[in-house]
Amino acid sequence: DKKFTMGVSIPAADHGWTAGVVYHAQRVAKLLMAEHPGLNVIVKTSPDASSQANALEDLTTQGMNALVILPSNPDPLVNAIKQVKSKNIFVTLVDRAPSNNDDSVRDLYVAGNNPALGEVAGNYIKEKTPNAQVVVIRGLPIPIDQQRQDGFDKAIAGSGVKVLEKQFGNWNRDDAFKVMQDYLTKYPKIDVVWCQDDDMAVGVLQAIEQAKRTDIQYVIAGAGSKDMVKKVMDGDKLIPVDVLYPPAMVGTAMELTAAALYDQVPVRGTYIMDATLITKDNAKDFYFPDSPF
Amino acid sequence: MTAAAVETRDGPVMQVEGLSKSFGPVEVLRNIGLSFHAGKVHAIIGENGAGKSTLMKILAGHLAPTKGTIRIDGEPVTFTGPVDAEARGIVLVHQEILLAPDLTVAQNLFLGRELSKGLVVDDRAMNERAEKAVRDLGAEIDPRVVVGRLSIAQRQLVQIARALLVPHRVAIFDEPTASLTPIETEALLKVIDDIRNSGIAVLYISHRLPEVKAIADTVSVLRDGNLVATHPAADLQPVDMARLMVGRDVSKLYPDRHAAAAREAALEVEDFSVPGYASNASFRLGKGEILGFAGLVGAGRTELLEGVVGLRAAHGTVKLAGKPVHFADVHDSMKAGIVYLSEDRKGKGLLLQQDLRVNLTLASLGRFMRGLVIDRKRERAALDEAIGEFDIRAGRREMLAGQLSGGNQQKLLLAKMMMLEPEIVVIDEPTRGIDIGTKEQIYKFIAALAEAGKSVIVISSEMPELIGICDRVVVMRAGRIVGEVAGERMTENEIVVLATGATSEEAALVAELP
Amino acid sequence: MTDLAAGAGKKAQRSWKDMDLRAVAPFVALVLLLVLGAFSSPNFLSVDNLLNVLTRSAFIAIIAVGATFVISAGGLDLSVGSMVAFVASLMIMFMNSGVISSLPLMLIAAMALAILIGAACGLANGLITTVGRIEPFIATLGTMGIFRGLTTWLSQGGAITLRSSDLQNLYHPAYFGAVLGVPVPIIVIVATAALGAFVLYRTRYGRHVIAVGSNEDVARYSGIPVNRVRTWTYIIQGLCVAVAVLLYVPRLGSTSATTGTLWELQAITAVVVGGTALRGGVGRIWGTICGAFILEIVGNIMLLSSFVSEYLIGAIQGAIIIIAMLVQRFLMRRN
Amino acid sequence: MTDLAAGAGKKAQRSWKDMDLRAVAPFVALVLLLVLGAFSSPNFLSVDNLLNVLTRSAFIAIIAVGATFVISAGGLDLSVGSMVAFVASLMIMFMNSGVISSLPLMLIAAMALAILIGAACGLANGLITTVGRIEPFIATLGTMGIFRGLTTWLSQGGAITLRSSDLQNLYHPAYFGAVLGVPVPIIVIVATAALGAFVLYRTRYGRHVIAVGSNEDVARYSGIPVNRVRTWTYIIQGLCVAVAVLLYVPRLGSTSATTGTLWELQAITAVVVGGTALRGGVGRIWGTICGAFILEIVGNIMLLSSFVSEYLIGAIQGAIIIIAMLVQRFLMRRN
Ligand SMILES: Nc1ncnc2c1ncn2[C@@H]1O[C@H](COP(=O)(O)OP(=O)(O)OP(=O)(O)O)[C@@H](O)[C@H]1O
Ligand SMILES: Nc1ncnc2c1ncn2[C@@H]1O[C@H](COP(=O)(O)OP(=O)(O)OP(=O)(O)O)[C@@H](O)[C@H]1O
Ligand SMILES: [Mg+2]
Ligand SMILES: [Mg+2]
Repeated sequence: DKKFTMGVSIPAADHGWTAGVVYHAQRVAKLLMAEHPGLNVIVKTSPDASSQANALEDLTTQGMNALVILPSNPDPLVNAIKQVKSKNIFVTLVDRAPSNNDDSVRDLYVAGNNPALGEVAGNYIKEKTPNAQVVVIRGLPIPIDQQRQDGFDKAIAGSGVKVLEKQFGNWNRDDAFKVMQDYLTKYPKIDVVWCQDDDMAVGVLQAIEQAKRTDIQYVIAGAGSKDMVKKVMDGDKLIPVDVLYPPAMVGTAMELTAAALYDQVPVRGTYIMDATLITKDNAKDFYFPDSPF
Repeated sequence: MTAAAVETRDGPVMQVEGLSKSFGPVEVLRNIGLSFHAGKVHAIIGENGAGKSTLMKILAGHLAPTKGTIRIDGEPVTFTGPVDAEARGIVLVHQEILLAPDLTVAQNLFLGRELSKGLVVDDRAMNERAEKAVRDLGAEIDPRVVVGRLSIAQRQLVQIARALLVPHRVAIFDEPTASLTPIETEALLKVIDDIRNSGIAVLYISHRLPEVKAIADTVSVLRDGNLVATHPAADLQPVDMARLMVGRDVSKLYPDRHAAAAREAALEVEDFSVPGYASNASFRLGKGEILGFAGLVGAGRTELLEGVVGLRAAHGTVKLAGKPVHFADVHDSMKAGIVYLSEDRKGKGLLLQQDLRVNLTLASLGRFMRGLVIDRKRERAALDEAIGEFDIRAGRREMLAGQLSGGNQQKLLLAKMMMLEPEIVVIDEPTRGIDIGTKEQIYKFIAALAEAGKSVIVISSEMPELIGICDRVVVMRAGRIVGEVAGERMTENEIVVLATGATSEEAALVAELP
Repeated sequence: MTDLAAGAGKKAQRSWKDMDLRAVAPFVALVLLLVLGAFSSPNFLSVDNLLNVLTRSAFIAIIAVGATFVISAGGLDLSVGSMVAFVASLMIMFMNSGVISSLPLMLIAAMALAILIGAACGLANGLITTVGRIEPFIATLGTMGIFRGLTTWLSQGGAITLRSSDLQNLYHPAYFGAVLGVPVPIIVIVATAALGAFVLYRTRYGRHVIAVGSNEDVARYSGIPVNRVRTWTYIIQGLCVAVAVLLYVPRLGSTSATTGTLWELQAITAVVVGGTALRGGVGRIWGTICGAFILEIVGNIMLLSSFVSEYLIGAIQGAIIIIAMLVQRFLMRRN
Repeated sequence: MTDLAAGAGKKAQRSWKDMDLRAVAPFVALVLLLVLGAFSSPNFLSVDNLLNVLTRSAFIAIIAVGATFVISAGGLDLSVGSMVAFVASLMIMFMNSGVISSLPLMLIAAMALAILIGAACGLANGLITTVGRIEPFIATLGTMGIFRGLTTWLSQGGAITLRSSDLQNLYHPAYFGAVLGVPVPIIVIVATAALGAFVLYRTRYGRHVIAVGSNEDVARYSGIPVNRVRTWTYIIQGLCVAVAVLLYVPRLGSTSATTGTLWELQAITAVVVGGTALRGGVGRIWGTICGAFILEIVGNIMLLSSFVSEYLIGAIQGAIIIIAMLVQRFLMRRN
């Protein structure tokens, strides 16, 4: 077996979804190393773009042959990734695409579909509740958030769905709780909440419960955390569906990269995963009770 | 107020034997042996930097001696700290003010020994007792006022009251009267007399030798860390004390001055007010003249002059050599040739954490520039020169200003401001805490300034000093200029009448004080 | 002599008046803000909204009471936010462990544990700054990293969620309940502040806290055990954090590695907006509470009104803090 | 007197020794860390790795030089991290605007603009703290919110990316280039620090900074324009931020609302680890640089070695900061 080193650079586990990414990266790293005795997989987490650029330098120092990177913030990392690629290292980019996402930046692109995450949610609302008044809680002001929002806006464009307001909840339950409380105070009638992320949904649900409001028909979150998937599985009225945005995609990317190293199959191009709508029927396929997320 | 039970024994209450103290390689006390007796006032005198405060700090447990023994009632003791010494009945009133500025007077008096009712501190009782303790010292200070708002003199009184509040057998006063005016001094001396009569051993440090003569039973003299003499006070006159301290005759404290004829005005101040402190003040300072400012504590002298030099918000007319000027800040007045030396040399005069060189040149760095760079060589040369000229006793050049003795700090401050080569010098309390030898030097220096055509304003609470060196004295009371004395009328009696607004008979009593 | 006495009397009066002004300034700011809120949105002055806002300011307000102690004594604690996450994580993990089968007993034990851990974290901060003699800013920046890191490790980066729904239901009223119409968190705020004010203003310890913050040397010469007093302020801070956690856990029933991020800055801001000086020597517990309310209300007004782009909210909040401080300075200078 | 003089000689020596010890402490810590690094990973001591680490410490190191000025003068600036984001965003937007067609000219104009904006931001901080008399902690917390908010608004929540790849190529060497084998950022660090040290130690202004930080009243009574000196420290801080931005933009070619988060804390930590006291009156530029290296090396060692779970990295970093400070205290106490 040939000796290879695969570097995996992912964001630090700073909220539920990224924690899932870390979990799956480590899970797959073990699997791959068991499968290929010559393969060394180094997983590194970084809290922000700048330190992720540092991590790339460090991984290069350690002589990696392939890089799997899920950038915390893609555009600021383009130069650093190009730097890696210029050393003839196989680069797999996961999830977050920079504005120019071509093969000058990476060899392989594996992604969940951010615009689709918004689009699926938007379409669901449009179909289920065509004249709904919706409040939106966004994540942090970074590009993936913008892509999701754009997808959502595209989906509901021209329909009767009306967005009352958008605010940032910072992918944080406490902030989402506050924002939701104030929405509830401000708007006497809200039909649907789109909060983009399962972590924030926790806060949203508590705020609704506390206000004892019955006008809210349902909340759509996203990602597919075990708690929310469980709710969908159990038929929770407020959480009828969840939009999948699987943190496991990093594992897929690592497997594909290993394949590129060992099997010499030409693995190149773009793999986009669906933003599947999790419903009561398919929920059990997406339920991982052992994952931290 | 002196609650300690007094045991009457024949032997001394406290003794030191073979006591030495070194800071690093510098020995500041050498082989001191002294004994202090109950019911006696023992004065310690000596030049600035002689080691008086250091000795007192050792006696009160603030510093540990390098060598030697301290005995209480004949038993050798080692203090673990000031609190330990206090528990054994030794209290010290520090030369510098040690009070928490954010706490009230009463809270400071009882700090670390609060009265309480159950869990709760008993503020009412503390306020009452504090008020009484302060009143016993002849002052009237609201115990609920935050100490940060008091004048230095008031803080000094609070500090004395604080020390006397605990039961004690030995009370040490390190220059308690340095920032007090005659009225408070009188009250304090009475208090000390009472303490003595109740059988307490009192140690007393002062540079005001008549005061020492009046109150002390025994006088010990320190010179350069050595004990040079101990005599009954009755055997010594102030002149003798001065000679012992300085090691030479100090016959004439004040320099000769010849009253000059009408001078052209260097500084004219008209209808000048510093809101909250002084109002409608007008005075005139002639070229080559020394003008005194007298008044009681809180009369607003400091604030008026701080206003004139641009350190405080103020309004009114200021004319320099006849031309109206406006000082937005003190930098402006410095450029115009006026400097002000603060009475608060630790808080406003010197950077205690920096070395002597940095302090000396701070106000006049412009003179030490070589292009963009400060010329440290010239700075060092200036320091050497200043140390010589002002006779600053510094163990070594790299010392921090905070390590100088109080008097030497004053000389350093004087040197610092003179680096600006000013035309007009305002000195606030120039000799507060200064030994008699140095005083003589400072007076000579002030006189020489005037002789050289510079003009000097001296703010002082020591009337003999004002009378001794000034051409005229302006008297302030409660923020207003109430009069001016010169020539024949320049007597303590006259000044006290103006400063207090009292009748001349009352004033005569005060003026007779040491 | 009479002259002197008269002067002293006048001075005392003057100082009382401006003491008042200074202490009153945050309350004036609060009232101004309430008026602004009333104009900006019709919903603002509704009882429900005001109760909501006060209730959710509980965490910051309670933590800030502890911060008032630390700051009055001349210290600083940047670790409180991550301490919240750490204590809450351990508390939930303990409840999930199920070592005690009786639910009420379990709850009580968990609460006691939280208090203990809070105090221990505070003690650690206190010892590092006093015995280790490291500047509080740096020492607590270090422990901030440590607490946050440990929390991330405990939660494996994810969330730690209270599993037993029975326990959750039992605990639920601790945040969502009300006594005589007043939500429990508001009662806890008032109780904590009252206790804090009592300790700071009426007890000997409180006096010593101020003395240490005002001038450490003086305190030492007065026989005050400076290090012990300082260390206790950090322990009090830890206890306040624990109390905040006791309210936090029933609210969402879960914590994550991001719980409490930046709460330290909010708590310090509340303390300073409330009139306590960062240099120490002054402590205003009720001002602090008022400061915490102000911070929360600013956010609330911004959400309720639709004046500003969601992108600009951070900028406006920053600007309002500065303006609030300027108003305070202005009020103080007017004496 | 002769006795005194003799003593003086000896004492002077001693004092130089302990001055040295204090100033040397951070360098000792750095060396210890290098040894630790060498043991923990074979790659650590490679020239490439060390150059990498030094190079990327440039941002914090340069910003921390400014912070040394601010802190020596008794101030504090929490806004630097968000100031980086703000200045970088404006700089990139200007370059994207294409108002100047000649690329080199455009680049020079953009760099000049960044410097100007940095200085202006610093000026704002300075005026708010000095003229507005608001505690620096709170004032700069406010402007931190403002800069961060404005950046979010400018970027409309997304990223701002340098569009012209020609411009990017032209600018690229400013971060990635090297002169005689030494990467440009390292040269910039040394140049900034040397300039900073010159200003702080050799010029009149530097002396004034230290005086203001030691005792404001004394400085004022000595005719030093305290507010002006303080304000200028903030302007210097702004200029240092701008210089860091000049290196940051070619490195990543893009910014977002999260650029520079928590850099302020890192910069302050570097300053303090380097031996400057937060209370003001002391400034150690080279110590600061050393502190910035230490911070970066800690992270690097942790990444290269695989000792610790990545969840614990934050905790270990916190612990190392505390240990570094304890080592310093220990060295200082030994004199
Ligand atoms: N902490 C210290 N380190 C080094 N030298 C010191 C220190 N404290 C005092 N000294 C030196 O010890 C000597 C004695 O100082 P001390 O304060 O006892 O003098 P003093 O007699 O009280 O003078 P003054 O009348 O001016 O108050 C001085 O030379 C002083 O510089
Ligand atoms: N910070 C302050 N706030 C309010 N009042 C003050 C403050 N500082 C001083 N005062 C008061 O202002 C008045 C004048 O001050 P001060 O005692 O310094 O006058 P002075 O004539 O210079 O007296 P001296 O120089 O003899 O101490 C006093 O009543 C004093 O208590
Ligand atoms: Mg003395
Ligand atoms: Mg005065």
